[in-house]
Amino acid sequence: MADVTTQAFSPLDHLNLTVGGPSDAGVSLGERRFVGKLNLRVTPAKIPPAINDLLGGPLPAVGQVTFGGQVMTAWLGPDEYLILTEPGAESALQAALLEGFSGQHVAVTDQTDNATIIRLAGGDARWVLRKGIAIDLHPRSFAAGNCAQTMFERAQITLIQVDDAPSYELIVRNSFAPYLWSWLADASQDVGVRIVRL
Amino acid sequence: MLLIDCPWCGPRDDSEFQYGGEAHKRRPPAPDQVSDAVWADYLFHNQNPKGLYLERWRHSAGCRRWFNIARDTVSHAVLEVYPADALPSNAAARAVYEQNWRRENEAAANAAAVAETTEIGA
Amino acid sequence: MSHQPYRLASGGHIDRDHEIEFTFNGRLYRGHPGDTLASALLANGVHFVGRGFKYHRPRGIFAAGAEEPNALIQLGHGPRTEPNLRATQVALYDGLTATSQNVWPSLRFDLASVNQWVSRFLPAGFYYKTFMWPASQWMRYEHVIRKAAGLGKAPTDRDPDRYEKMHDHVDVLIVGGGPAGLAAALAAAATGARVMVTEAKAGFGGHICFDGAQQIDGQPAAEWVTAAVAKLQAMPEVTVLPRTTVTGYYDHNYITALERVTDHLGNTPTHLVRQRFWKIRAKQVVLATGAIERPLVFADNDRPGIMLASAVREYVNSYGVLPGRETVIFTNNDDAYRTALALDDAHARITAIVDLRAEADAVAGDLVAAARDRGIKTYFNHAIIAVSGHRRVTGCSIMELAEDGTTVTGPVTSLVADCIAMSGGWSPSVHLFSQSRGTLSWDDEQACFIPDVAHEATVSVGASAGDFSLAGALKNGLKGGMEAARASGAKGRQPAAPKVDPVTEMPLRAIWQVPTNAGKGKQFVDFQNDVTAADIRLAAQEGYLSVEHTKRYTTTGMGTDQGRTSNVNALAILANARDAHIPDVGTTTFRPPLEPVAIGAFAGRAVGGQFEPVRSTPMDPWHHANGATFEHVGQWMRAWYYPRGSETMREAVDRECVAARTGVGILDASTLGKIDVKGPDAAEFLNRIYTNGWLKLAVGRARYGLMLGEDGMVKDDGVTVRLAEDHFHMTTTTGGTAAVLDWLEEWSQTEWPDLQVYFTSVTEQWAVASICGPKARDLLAELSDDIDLSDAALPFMGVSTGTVAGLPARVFRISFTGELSFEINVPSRHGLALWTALMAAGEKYDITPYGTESMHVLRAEKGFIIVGQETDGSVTPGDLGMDWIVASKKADFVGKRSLARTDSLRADRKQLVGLLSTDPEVVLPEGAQVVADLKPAPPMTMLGHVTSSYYSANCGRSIAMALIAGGRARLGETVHLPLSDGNLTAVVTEPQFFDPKGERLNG
Amino acid sequence: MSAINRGVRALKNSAKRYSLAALARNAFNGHNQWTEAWRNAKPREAYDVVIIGGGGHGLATAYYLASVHGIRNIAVLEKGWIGGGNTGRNTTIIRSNYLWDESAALYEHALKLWEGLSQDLNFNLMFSQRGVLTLAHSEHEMKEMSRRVNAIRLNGIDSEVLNPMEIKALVPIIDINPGLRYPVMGGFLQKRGGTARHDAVAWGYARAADDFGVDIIQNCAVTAIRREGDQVTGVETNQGFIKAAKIGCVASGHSGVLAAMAGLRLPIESRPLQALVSEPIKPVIDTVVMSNAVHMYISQSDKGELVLGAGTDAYNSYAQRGSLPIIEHMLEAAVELYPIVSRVRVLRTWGGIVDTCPDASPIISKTSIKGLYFNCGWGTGGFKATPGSGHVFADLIARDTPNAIAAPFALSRFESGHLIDEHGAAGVAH
Repeated sequence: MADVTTQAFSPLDHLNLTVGGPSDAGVSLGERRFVGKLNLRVTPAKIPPAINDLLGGPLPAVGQVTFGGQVMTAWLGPDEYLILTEPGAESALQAALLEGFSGQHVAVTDQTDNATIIRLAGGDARWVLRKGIAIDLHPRSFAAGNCAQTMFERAQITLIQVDDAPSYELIVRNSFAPYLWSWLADASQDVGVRIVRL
Repeated sequence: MLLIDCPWCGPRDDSEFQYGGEAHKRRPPAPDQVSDAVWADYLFHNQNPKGLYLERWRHSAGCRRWFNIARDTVSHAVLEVYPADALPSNAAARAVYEQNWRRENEAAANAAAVAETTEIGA
Repeated sequence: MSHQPYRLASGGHIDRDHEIEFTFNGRLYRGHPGDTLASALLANGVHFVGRGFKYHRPRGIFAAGAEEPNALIQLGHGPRTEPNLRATQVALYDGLTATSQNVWPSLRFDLASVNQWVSRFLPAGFYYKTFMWPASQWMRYEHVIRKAAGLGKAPTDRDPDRYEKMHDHVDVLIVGGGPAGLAAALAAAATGARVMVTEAKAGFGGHICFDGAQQIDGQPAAEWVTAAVAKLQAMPEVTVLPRTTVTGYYDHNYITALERVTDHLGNTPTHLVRQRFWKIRAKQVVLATGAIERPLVFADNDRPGIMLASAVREYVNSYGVLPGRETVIFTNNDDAYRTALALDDAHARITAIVDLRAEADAVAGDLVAAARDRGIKTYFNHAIIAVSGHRRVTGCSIMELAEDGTTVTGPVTSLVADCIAMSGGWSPSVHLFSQSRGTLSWDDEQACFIPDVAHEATVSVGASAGDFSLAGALKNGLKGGMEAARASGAKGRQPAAPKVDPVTEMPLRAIWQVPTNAGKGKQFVDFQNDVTAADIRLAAQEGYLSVEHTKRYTTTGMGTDQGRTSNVNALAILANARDAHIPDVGTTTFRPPLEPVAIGAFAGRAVGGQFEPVRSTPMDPWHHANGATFEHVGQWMRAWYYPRGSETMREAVDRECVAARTGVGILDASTLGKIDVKGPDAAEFLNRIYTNGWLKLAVGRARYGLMLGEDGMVKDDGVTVRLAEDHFHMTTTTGGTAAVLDWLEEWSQTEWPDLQVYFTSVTEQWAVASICGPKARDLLAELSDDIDLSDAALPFMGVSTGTVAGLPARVFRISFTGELSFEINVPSRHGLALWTALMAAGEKYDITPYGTESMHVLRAEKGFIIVGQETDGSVTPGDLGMDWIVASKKADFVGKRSLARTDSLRADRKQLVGLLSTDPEVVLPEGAQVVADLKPAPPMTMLGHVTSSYYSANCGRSIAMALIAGGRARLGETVHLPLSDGNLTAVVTEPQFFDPKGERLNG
Repeated sequence: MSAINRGVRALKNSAKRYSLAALARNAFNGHNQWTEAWRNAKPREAYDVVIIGGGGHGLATAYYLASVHGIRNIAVLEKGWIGGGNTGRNTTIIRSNYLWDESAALYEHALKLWEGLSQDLNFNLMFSQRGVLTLAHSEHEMKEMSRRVNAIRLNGIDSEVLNPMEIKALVPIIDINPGLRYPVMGGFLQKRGGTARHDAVAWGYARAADDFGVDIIQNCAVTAIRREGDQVTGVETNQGFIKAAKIGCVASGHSGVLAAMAGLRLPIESRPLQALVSEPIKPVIDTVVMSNAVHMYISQSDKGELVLGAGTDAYNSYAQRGSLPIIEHMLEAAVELYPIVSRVRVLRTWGGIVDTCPDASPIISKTSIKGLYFNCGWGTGGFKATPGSGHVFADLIARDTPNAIAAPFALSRFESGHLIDEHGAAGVAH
């Protein structure tokens, strides 16, 4: 029988990336591997308290992310959310959520393996992102705790600003991940890029 | 590039959206009961005004929701963005709706009239 | 600097401490950092730099900026060469090389210059009247014309430089860094608004930097500019972009701008892009784009040495270059007197000023008075009627204007000049305003078009609004900037306007075509396209009266300068020819880009590997490592077949197909679309979307479904599994994935919002390996001990969950080959591990990986369709012989009504049939057209075409499917397939070729 | 196909005829003998036929009504300047290599008329049969191409398949590296296809129609279509009422507006179609090359400009301008396929408004109103059809019944479902 944990590959594994780069690089680029991802579809008016407990608070408002302990929840649409968990915690949370909703019309779909998370961080991260993203990333419009679904050139992404470094997480369908990574690495040449392991 | 104010995600470039053509267009509730002409109306005949148009858009790169907008096809000005299942509240947009042959409460009457008069083609 | 004979001893913004070398037409020259190629050439006494497009007359440097029509050069060589650059915009760097273009063999001895002697045969529109005899010869004429046309040459290699895009959002975008633009920026920035200010040139300040000794707030104007720019640059919410041209003004204040990042550097640093293409969404726009000086239309006004008066002044004051040693100034307005004063300040000789205005109409102006005070000779009410000199102007003849200004009179006076500085007044740069769909109005007094009603949230200030005074530019710039900031939501008080001494200027005299009695000289209007006043009058004479007709017939305004210097003159001469008022003739619409932009800049990073994503599956590394050949399927690259050794495609596919039916084959099916469908009404929803029934499907069972468009045509197909009462796992075709999800969402949100159902894409959540063949069950049993694979527990169209190779898996017993087969779904991170485990365990069964080609063959053997191959948007289920899947008893489903239209019921519709080639070894070409009656030559009546065709090793012969008119009624008939290299024949059959009873599904 | 009735040649015996003698005469007298190409007519009270729309199709209709059918009492009403709509805004490509029999017949009819049209009209339209090459970039496109080429050939239309090496020989600037995202796998060439000078087509038809007495009335906007019962009686215009027994509507981009005036509904949506030209450069590409997969087509004009076209924008508009991404994607594709164009500069972009039909095929049809005819819905492909469109539409108006070529394009097909789906033929996706 195969060992499940060692036989897991991310789409970026095949790029043979080497960790490192200049210490004064304007941005760092890394992958957050196998973060649990649950897509939640529910009418937000009907949230049982148990769900708030699981997510560490109420569901996020439009364009917002909430942080609840080991769980981060991002608003995707009027009845759609993306819940990020520690790797491996998604199945238990999925079951707990379904139980918490107890028969309500909801969908909790495991998308952990559907998408890849690339983190771009550093003083020039916004500059690099603006090369491929059309939405306004100025702190007055988009700050830590904000999220948006949008296009990064040819790839559809969910963008989350995690902190004021600023650090961004770009969630992209697996088969677009190598494209997005290469694009970001190329677009970072003018400010310098360091590849990191997260 | 049009700037379209998605009711959920806020203003985004038109390239993030899918166009859905005429709004307030209803599928005949009993397709089997309508004539070929009425069915052709439903399938192919859209309003194509030079001026204010009530149309559907979907924020395909964002929240994936359908909604309606009232947009001038000449100036490209967007007068109103409103939900897919609502009517416009802007007066000019409302007037356009009222003049629409496909508007729900006239659909049936129109259907009969169209079936009679659309002896077109050779 | 003895090397640069026309360089003044002082003055200008050049770096005099460094001298750099460049070559033009192979000759070495010297200039300074801060020069343009044009200023450096002029410093070396080089005026004659090119030839006219049509007549190949000598042409010189004409302007000092973007409006230059003449001095187009080919820059550099090799892969970085660039054609059609204006020498006036090319920053000089060490080692720059440039050549004249469209001349042969050389600039001085250009053979095509004979055109100027036969020019009487080449009036406007002559192409349309000739080259028609004999009719067959046009292509030969055209070949010669094409060789003569064109300007510079494209590189012959790939562009080594890179480009990028940059998105930005600002409250106020200010276009233009002259006095009005800087004032606007200062006012807007003071409110805290997000402000961007762009300037096309390297330096800010616009004309105030070269207009001469002016003071702003008691300090020299240039110092005010430096301080203003420094202040703006220090503000965190302000972006200051020099060398950046706003090129496009699109809907809803969407603006594009081109920043030239490294063009002015000789060596491009590899980590930087050459140009950056900005895409800016602005809440408010302030246009401070200045104005362009108009030439005067007089005889032989195209000779090298004849320049715009403001350009002469700019070369003197900004570059310390003297365009000529003896200058005649020819003007209809006061501004040209600034040039006289600048030349006088530089101790240059001014032969005379020739002013079209009467002395009485001009003398009250401050500038005219200043010139008079300095003793500069001025001929009022005079016109230049002829010029001398061919490759360089040597002088001119002037005469007095008659009363009404349309003829000349009196004696001829000859003036010596190696430079004529002309000014026909100023045209505001309204191009961007016009692009934004603002309307223009005609200002009779200033004889120019000015912005009228804005279409976007935009305001024009300064010279671009027709406000030519410095005081006005500063005052209205501040006001415009402030109002724009407030309109964008910012708050603040408007700063006080800087103090400027007023200058009294007198009105110009609009004489659009300068009269002459000499008769012969060409009076050029559009210098780049060689359009003369006579051409425009001829167009009007021939009825091309609309300005657009005139423009297209004569080509005026259609050069690379888009008629910057010619449009108003052309319009005025057309108006005169039509006896109409200028605004009634209209103006042409300006289209983006404002200035030519490299195609590479529009492409940005989307070149090479970043042009379009290549999507691949989790198993892709294995396919590559094992020699697979790949096929393009939309954005995906899928393993096509796996040749072993020296196998041909046919040999590999034959082997794979046989293995799949005799042992076990394995296919990477991960690209199939997968949609999670969840909700109490999920079954009802599917029942409406698919043609067949879904309400009674048992949990844990799968069903094949066919989806139609509302037009009744087949849209997609796939197997859908019922995971729970309210939960389905839908699969779609690889190509249809996104469209089907959109389709479901659309029906759900807009037509049936009452149905409670959610859709979530899980296409890439699951990696899928499909194993098939008589040994498939044995293989799977090796790797799974918690899934009961018996027919009873997991029957055909059954579903089970468990582990395979220790990996969490969903196993679907469904088949696209007709063999016993299992689709094993695992989380995609484990896809490669699953595949590897199956390959290892399958070794003893001689497991054979097969690609998409074998998949196609295997399904064709069974007569299964592929959407997009057997269908093309015009095929109904009935056409495919799939009436069995259309539940006609259902009250409704999407597309049902269209199946009842008269055309859908035609008996002679194209129907899917099998075709067996008469020669079983011959594979009918896919796409071959089928005819019943073979004729010796086309045309022939076609019945339809071959949709799929393969050699089937399992059948031992070739097989094919075809869509043929009335095909079901033709079973057994022999048909013909006429091809370009011979004809084939085939017999029409049922479209099933292997195991027609489906007995192999159970292995 | 039988010989086409090209009608009486225009300006045959006219002093206005362009000839070598006329050229020489004018060269030596200052070009003062050239007369108006067409009269700028004022509307008369009544006409036998009023054509609404002074583009290439409308002017051609008038010309063939006059030259083939002998109907001379015709007015062409143009709300702006003739040829100012899509005639003057397209990428001038001419070809007839269509998939379906109905389309092939129509476009081949047009192509045969193009051949010799300069002589018919005594106006050099610069019709240049430099060949139109359509590329295939995937295994699937290669199969589609095979189907198309066989159909074209069996319809008696020229078409030949080229492999990448042959394509490279024909188009030296193309990149045939098989590693491209969309590699050039093959293509098919219609040698008789090519380009023509678009403005000249309008001017040439106008001048020739004028020679037969047709009134060409510019700046004449139709504001209403009048009828009595189910018979048209004339049109209201900004220059007054004009009586007419027959009205042909040929107003590409505005057909829906005209239909609404008559109380009709057309299955048409008006969309912007964008194109651009580069600065002129010395010849680098002789053939017209189209590419479906990457949504772009390219040719080089006689003036040296690269002419590039893309698909339509996705939304309805009458603004003659489109969105930037269409242009960006087209130029990305241009660099991908023709790497040397990266440093060539875009001179001018523009948009036209095209009538798009659900099946990407035109409408040439009578209507439920007697005497009212529509010729519209040409989408992105109208220019190439100009002579054929005018020829069959004139025939329909003159005889009040469609000929075999026009018949399949009647409005009735949207009820019956007998569509002629040519989405694949546009060269670019709609």
